[in-house]
Amino acid sequence: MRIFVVVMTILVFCGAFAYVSHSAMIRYGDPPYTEMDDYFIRNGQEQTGANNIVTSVVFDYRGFDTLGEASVLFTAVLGVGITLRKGSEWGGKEI
Amino acid sequence: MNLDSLVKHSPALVVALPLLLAFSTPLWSRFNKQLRNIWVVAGMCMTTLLGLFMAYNVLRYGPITYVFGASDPTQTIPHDSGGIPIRIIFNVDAMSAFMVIIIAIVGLATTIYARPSELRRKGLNSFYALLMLLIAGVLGLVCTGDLFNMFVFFEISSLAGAALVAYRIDKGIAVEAGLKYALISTVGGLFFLIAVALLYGQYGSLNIAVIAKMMQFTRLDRFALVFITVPLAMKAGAVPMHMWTPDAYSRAPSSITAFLVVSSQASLYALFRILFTLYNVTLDCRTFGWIIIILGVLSMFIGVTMALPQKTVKRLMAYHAISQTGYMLLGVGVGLATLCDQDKGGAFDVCGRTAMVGGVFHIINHAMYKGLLFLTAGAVIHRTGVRNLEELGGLGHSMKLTMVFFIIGALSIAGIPPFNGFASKILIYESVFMFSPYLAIIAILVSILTLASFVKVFHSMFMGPKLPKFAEVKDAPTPMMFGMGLLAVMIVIGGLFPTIVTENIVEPAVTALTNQSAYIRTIFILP
Amino acid sequence: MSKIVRSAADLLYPFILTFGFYIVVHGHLTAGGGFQGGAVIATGIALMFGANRYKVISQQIRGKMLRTCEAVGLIMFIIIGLCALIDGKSFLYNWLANADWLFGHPVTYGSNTGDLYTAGIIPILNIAIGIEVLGGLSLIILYMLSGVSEE
Amino acid sequence: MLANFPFIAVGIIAIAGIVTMLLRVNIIRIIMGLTLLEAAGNFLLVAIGYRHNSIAPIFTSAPEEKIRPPAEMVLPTVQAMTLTSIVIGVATLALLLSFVMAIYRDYGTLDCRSIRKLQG
Repeated sequence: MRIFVVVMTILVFCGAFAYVSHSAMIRYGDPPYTEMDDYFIRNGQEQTGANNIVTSVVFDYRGFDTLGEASVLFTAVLGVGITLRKGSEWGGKEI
Repeated sequence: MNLDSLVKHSPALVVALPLLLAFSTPLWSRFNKQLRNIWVVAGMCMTTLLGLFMAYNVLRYGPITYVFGASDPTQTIPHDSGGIPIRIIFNVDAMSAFMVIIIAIVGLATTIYARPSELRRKGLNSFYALLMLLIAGVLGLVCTGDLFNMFVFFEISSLAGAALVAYRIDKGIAVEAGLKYALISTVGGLFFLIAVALLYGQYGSLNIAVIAKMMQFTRLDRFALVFITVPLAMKAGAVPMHMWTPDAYSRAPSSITAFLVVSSQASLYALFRILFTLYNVTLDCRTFGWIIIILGVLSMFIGVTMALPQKTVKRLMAYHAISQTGYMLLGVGVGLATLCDQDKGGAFDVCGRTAMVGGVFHIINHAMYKGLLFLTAGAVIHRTGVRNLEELGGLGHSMKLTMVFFIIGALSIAGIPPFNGFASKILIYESVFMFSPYLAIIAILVSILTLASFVKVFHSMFMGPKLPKFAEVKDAPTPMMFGMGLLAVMIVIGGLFPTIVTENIVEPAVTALTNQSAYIRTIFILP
Repeated sequence: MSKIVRSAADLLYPFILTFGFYIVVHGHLTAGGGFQGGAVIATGIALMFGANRYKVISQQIRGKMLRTCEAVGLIMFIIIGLCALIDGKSFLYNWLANADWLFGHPVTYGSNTGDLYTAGIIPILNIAIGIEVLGGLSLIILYMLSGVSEE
Repeated sequence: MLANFPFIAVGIIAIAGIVTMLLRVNIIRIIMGLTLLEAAGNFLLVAIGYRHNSIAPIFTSAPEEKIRPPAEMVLPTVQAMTLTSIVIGVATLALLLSFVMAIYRDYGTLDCRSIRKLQG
């Protein structure tokens, strides 16, 4: 049963992959639409003053994503903290 | 800061405020625990007011767009960019406003409710911070108009949810539920990320409106569609992927369960947003509509049949949550199946639109009454310490007000007038009957089974003689009462004046959801 | 751990810290940034955890301090973002860039050797994120060690 | 076909990750499969943004002939997205591993066939 599921999954994913790989929309080394990224490369240095365009994207153009990502890290730290907190094996009333 | 600029900046503030609350909560508790509680509740009240204020403005004056990091928050397209938006844009239309209303109300109720029920635990700082992060994540998920940003908020809400599910370690059992939830939502999130990458690779943009405008529905788009819809349907708890729902809902603290319901609804919102706004008529409406309908019918039926033999209160209610999700999928699925016949006097105008109104209306109703039911269950378990239905009994003598709230919730979920569950279910029955009578019959049957199940719960929890082991039991503490009362009032209002709610909130939401060109027009200021 | 390991770790620790700080503040000029630099600093702290006994090191590097670091970094991030609202700009607008004030030297397009005093709020956000990440990653290690040592 | 080799590698890594997650019973190994899947996602993002004969999008001491407009640089947005998703991956991994630690402390096993106290 287990092997059957695995083989089916592999077949499904390989089939999907073969199905997709016929599509010529994305070619390696030649992305089709690059207006947004060209805008960053063209204007990023003057608008933000950062030489590293990736940093200017991370902290300026898409700065809100970075806030979210930092929040994810904060969430994970809190989660680790409460999962491994001391005295977590209390007895007594449930809920 | 005057009122106009508050309106202008409200989409950013409504997410930034709970985040700020979450980050500052651990600092406050160093001075005084009481101060921290006041800080959290006051901050949550502010967030709720801000959210309702924003929703009011959106519904009254039209969508609000907010561009992060730009010199002018309303200028979506910089003049030198060649006509494409480049920054992260929040696009709050009527559908987002609808979800914000739900999140604001249930978030406030659960925050107030949580204090007495968690008072005896260690790590309350982290609890509050995680609750705020969960609220912020869900708010961001419903407001955003950017796919990658949606992924980030999806991850915030799933990680915060998983950590909160595991909050009561419970000899490892709650952690097991949390692990299940975290694993499933992480795998889902990764699929979502791969789909976003595929869409970006083809269209060079991450904005939903831009991709919707350029959408060609190539093979890769179909691949991406599957990779996006499956995780979102899984997060929403639709049937083939529902196995995490009862575990996570039954082991989480009750206040969290009430909010996890809303979190699932937000995933459902994201699913609808992807289907209706991103793909819209490019996909084969009829086929995809029927897929959604079948998912919905399966969820309804399997959810309710699994709920009948359950012995623990919250697990039973969790299966009912799956079953109620089916109603929303059914209503919106009928709308999607008929979407291609729009504006021609076709099936969409005859029944699809009403079905969608019913399905979307059911989202707010479900969030309210399911939240209320979980909160009452939490209050009972908080006072008695028993979660097994067979051991409970006779609580009607001592927990009178809780019993009243439970009755309101149970009648509402079973679709009995004059409560709000009836108002949305009747819309679904009527319109689905026109679409396909068999589906309507199944929906009514499921509703009857739901009523039967809740009669059983009511009987075994509250009826019967007063048991000696519950002689000491008092009614729930006041903050808990306040949390439950808020939701109960919303249910009664929604039930007594359904037309006001549908006309002012639900109809605009459905219009916003089905009208793809209006969404695109808010980004591209077209004539 | 043996004395050799401890001394080597003590010797390496300031260098790792300096290197991490370098990566953080040069985030807008070279490859790097707050996350990467914070992670490097956290490896330094992890090295100290590895080289010393948990009991000894948890006296010196306290969880409370790291938690404060984390929260302060994030609050700094949000406050800087909110500062832009005062002027009617949007959240996280780069209100210091090209202002010729703090980190505000204007830059023209083209290759240059890199001026640290540019890029407006980006270096400040980098430092904020660096503080947050160093606190967060060290805290994860600390929590996991405390979970193990309870056995 | 061979020109698209990085995308094929992404497919292979993703399928390897999914198979690992399905086939293994040890939770740690399941999480390792998850990490493989995440690596595939990041790899896909970076591969999408590549342009032939380009340099990294950093202007510090960049060669002049590459940055004359239109500059030959790889796409920066996907790199920013990869950074974000890597940090999210680290955070998720930490949370999952702490769950596994708590489960091992209470159950004494990592076999997912015997971690089944939730039913009923």
